[in-house]
Amino acid sequence: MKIAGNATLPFPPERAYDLMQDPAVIAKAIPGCEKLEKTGDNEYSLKMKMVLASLSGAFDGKVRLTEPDRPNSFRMVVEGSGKIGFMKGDGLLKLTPNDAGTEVSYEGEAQIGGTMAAVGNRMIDMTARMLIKRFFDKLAAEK
Amino acid sequence: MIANEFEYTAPASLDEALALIAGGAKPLAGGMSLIPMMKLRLAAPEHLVDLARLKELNYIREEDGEIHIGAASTHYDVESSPLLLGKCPLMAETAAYIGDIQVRNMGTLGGSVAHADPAADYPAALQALDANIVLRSSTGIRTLPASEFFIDTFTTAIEPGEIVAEVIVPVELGLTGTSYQKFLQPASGFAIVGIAARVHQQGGAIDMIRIGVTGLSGSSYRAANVEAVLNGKQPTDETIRAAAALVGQGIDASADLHASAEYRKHLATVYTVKAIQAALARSA
Amino acid sequence: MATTITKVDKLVGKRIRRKEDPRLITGTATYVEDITRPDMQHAVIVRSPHGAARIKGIDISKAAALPGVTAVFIGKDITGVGSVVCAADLPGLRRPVHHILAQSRVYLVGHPVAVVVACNRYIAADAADLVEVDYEVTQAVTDPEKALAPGAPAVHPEWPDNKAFVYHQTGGDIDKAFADADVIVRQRIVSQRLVPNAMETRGVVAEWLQAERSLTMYTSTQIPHLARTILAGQLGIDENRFRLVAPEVGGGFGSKLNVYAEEALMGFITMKTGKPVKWIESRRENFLCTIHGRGHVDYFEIAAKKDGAILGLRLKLIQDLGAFHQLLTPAIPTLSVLMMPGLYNFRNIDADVIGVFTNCVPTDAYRGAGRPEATHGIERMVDMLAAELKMDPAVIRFKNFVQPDQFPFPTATGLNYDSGDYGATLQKAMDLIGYDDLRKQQAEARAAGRLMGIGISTYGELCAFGPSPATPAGGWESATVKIEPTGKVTVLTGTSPHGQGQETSFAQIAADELGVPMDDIIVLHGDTSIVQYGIGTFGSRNTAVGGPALYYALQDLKEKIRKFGRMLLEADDVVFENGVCTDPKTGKEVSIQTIAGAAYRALKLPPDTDPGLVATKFWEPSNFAFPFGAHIVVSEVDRDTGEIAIKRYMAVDDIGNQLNPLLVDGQLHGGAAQGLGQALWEHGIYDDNGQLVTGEFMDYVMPRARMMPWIESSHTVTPSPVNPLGVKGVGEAGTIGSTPAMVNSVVDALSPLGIRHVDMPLTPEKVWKIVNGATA
Amino acid sequence: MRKKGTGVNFAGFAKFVPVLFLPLPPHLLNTKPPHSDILSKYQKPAQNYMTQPISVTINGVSHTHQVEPRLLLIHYLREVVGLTGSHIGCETSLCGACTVEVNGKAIKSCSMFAVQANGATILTIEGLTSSDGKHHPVQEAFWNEHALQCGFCTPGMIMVSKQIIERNPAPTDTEIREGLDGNLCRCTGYQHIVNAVRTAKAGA
Repeated sequence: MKIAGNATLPFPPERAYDLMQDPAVIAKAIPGCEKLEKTGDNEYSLKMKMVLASLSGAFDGKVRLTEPDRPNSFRMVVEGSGKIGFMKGDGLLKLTPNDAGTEVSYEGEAQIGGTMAAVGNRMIDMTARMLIKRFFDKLAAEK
Repeated sequence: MIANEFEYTAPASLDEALALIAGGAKPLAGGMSLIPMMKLRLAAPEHLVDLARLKELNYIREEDGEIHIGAASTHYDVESSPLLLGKCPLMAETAAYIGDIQVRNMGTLGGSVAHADPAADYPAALQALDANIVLRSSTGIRTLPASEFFIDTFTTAIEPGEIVAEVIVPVELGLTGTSYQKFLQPASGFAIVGIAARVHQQGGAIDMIRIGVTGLSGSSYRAANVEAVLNGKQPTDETIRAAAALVGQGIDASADLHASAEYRKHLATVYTVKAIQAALARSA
Repeated sequence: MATTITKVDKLVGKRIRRKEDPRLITGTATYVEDITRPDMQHAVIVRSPHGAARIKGIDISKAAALPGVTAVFIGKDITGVGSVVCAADLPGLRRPVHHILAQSRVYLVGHPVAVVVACNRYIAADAADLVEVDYEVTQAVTDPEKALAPGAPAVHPEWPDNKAFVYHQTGGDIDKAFADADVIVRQRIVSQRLVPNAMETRGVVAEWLQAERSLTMYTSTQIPHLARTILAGQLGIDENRFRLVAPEVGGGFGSKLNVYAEEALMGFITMKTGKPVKWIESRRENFLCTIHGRGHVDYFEIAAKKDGAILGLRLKLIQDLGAFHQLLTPAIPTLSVLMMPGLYNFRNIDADVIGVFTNCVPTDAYRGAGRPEATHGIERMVDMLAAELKMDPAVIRFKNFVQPDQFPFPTATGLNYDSGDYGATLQKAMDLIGYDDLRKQQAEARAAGRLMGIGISTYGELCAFGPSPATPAGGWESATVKIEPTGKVTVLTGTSPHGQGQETSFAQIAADELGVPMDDIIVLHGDTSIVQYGIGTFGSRNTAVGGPALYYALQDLKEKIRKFGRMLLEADDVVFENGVCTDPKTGKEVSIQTIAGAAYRALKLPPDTDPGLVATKFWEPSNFAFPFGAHIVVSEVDRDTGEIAIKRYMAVDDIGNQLNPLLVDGQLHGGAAQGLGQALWEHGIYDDNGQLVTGEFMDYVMPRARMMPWIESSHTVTPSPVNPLGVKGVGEAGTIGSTPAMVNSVVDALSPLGIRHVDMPLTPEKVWKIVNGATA
Repeated sequence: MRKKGTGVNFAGFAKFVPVLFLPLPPHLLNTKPPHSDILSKYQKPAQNYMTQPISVTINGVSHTHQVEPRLLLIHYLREVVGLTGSHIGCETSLCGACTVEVNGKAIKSCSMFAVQANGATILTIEGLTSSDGKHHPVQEAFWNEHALQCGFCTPGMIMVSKQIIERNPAPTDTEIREGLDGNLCRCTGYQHIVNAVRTAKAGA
């Protein structure tokens, strides 16, 4: 499934970029993130509990930040698996300054498998959008 | 396709239900959204409190120029209510578009509204009707307009411990025309887009218009920009079409297998035209 | 409306309501899931969520420790059980070993990895959740053309090109045909993956009795005897101690013309645990693990003269096989090749078929099995040719039809068409729907800017499988007729009907031949311990192959009845009619009931005659039968939304003689629904990672009542000379004829926009984009 | 045609016949529940599974059982009570094969827990036929019109059809098709089902 969209962060690109490289900030921004631990260069193990409406599920996984090009772009790969299935998101984030601060546009692929995939395409798309939106909302609220 | 274990309570009163929900139990209404998720084990509530049998939540009655619909009213109750058919037909018409006979017999207004599925049918009507949603908890009661109640995908203003207890819709003035028009996803029956229109005319010009939109994006909304263009105008095909073209303006449209964002926005325009025209035909 | 029957009337040919229905409309029929056995265990299968992965480890300890769990098995536990069988063969066919539980790798989403057995299905589900599998995900490939590209991931590492086979068939002189052509039309045509979705999913109940070394298995199958033979081999048990029962079967459409891993697995479990076990497939599993249909990418080239005379057809056929071969997987595209010429009188063809492995569930026989793909292709090509030559699509068809005096007609693909009058059938359909008038209406509609389409398909199919050399496992069928001592009649058919209605139509045949009321006849099937060996139900063969077997068994029986009649009436000769033997000289009569009593009492026997009244016949046809027909669809495309409205649907089918037209109508309606499903709605879509994204009824668009048009239907009757009943077979006709008629109609509607082809399914968004793109 | 048995010319033969000559057809195989072993499993499975009591009236007969709250109504009907006429065709509430009436309303029993039906009056396909074997007009119409083939969806189709004509005694074909929206049939193409609902209405 293709994912693409954009969000605005009220910071200049450098600050926005640095925030998104900061594990403490990412940990707060990833919806349902319970634990994020550094396991290598730009690689973190992840424990999250996703809750959306009646849906809920725990995932173990990892986050990787690659292709750094401060403050213009980087790639973020989030993977997780749990009892209800697995998910993987792989996207390139591009930062460009705008009036409000920084516009972050993202484009990539999301993959979902296991029981979760049985909820239907409609739900998966909506859920992915929702999770991404929450991520940027949280980031935007960083001081 | 077997749910995880849970505890089930059928409370004798609303107070008992609210006390349990205050303690962390999850409300169960018709179960049309929740139970399929539980069967997939994507939802695993530990304690369900069954609201569907509470008489205190099961009524449709007129009071002070408004119609109060208890949250446990089924879609069939809404669809077939003589009171709604006579005085707020948009609610009945919208309910008739939900799912199928069996789902409408079981699913409830309160359950659907609280779930806030972005492709559900009611939110379009509730937005167009400027409906109020009554929330209750063990500690109090509050009322929110639909525009403030629906926040985002599966996200509402319901606070922990609260339930949707009632929906309040207006008694339509004579000559108000309403219509709900839906382009459905053929497999699941959910709305790809659903448009509720509500129009009142005076002297050949529109003096009240409301457009509620569902399915197009993460949350239902009132298309105020469409309304603004048509308010006070003589409705012609051209003005309606020009106004309807604004329905998806600035909206981050959803996309899935069944409809791209571009197609969804286009359908929203086409169905806004249909809904306005059908409503106008009924307001004559 | 069904006709009320009075006896002596001939029953064959009448609209008679079904004998099987009382149990079905009262909820008292017994499907696999309704069967329970004392101490029966329930199995739940843990399946791969990945399209391709290596299994690094499986931890079953938590699952096994759950109270109520009897056993948990993984791949290495399965010993002494053969792999899943493919009965089809082609030169050079690569056969991956298809273990019943994954060993070290998984090849598709849904691949069985472990099985949990517990005392009830709720505990089994709880335990299945506790099985932990560690996967190392590898790259999957799901698109057959991408799988053929250099550097594509290998589905089976030992065959990096992903080719299972390459097959070539040619007839006539294709190069000359193309050299002589005035016009050549080319098109890539996709017949998308479809999910059969019988309403009853698969299911198995298996019970092993160690003391008798006997296995009883209830399984939802179309081929009980073949399944028994194959499973006995896989499980290493004696076929004669293995009772396999197809109880009430809730639809198959080819998806149960197969022998699946789960059947052998349940046999293994009951033999290993000593307890009966039940497995019922979920709908999700049915989407992921039961065979799919179609999955073609076809490159067609058609060569013709300016006057529309078709000279030849070239085809490159890429078949998406999936990850393994199921029972007939590689054979299906070869059927497409056989039907390439359609109803047309040209004798030059050339076909290259490439079978491609993908990380998807195997394709196999789904209603029509190879013929719908061919028919859709040729019917689309003929329409494109007509458009190229600015000819009416009806006219070009009339010009090219095989003519009535050409039968039996040998085709370039080696078939021998049995009988037909293709032009008469198309003409009848055109007359009934008012074709000329519709074209006038269309001209007016176009002038007004409306997109109205008229689509024709004239289809033929080969069915009634068939001569044994052309049918894996045998092309014959069997019947036993037993007249019991009281004169009641029991028919045992080797076919395995599951909705087709042979309990009724075969009773009609027997009632007519024996002169007994239908109510005195029962037709049994599907139980290998009751019924003599048979082949089963597929390929529109029940009536056309099983029917004649019954007919000839009845003739043998009637001969014996006449012998007893002559003895009892002390007559030189007797006439047997309406259940009574009559001496034409004296007028004295003796009833079939009296004869039956005498035959079993056996106080006296006719010369050279044994006691009893039982006859068994195994019968094989000399050829396939070839039904045909013409379907016309009138449609209109909504410019605003891309939605397609079906305004009229006319079907004129020639399936030879009809035993029960009420059942014939039912078969055609249901077939048309599946064919329209392919044309408009259904699509099994895998993403690049191997996830089936239309893997539930929420996304896979099944035809529903509100989506189906009213089907107007009529018939022509050209009896088949291949069998004594003159029947051709009707099970798949509607599916084959409807798809191209629908697509041709929509393409015709869009033709003013310069459109000549659209691939299926014709979803509103796809059509809207075409209209939008063309007008923008 | 002579009456049965008159052709047998010695007394007593007929009584041996059933033993000697009648194999059981597959659909007559005895699978009639309720099975005490199944019952006991749901009432008290291995251990630690919480249960609670429910009482329902099904097809006019009262039943009381201890059930796990997560037990689906369809599983309760099929496996605890032993009424296997209602079927399971999907997990997503989209096929309708499990349709039964609860308190006079057609519902999908795969999307309801048995505990939710506590105190309810339930009607299943088995309850439509009167005790003297007379079919309900909808059943008869399905039979007459050949509105079924494999029969798997049929109990659900009949239950929802009954609801359609009870609520709208003179439905148009379009109304019938909309009414059938929650039920899938893969065999018939629906045309004969529409005929059946239309004629059942006339005959009801």
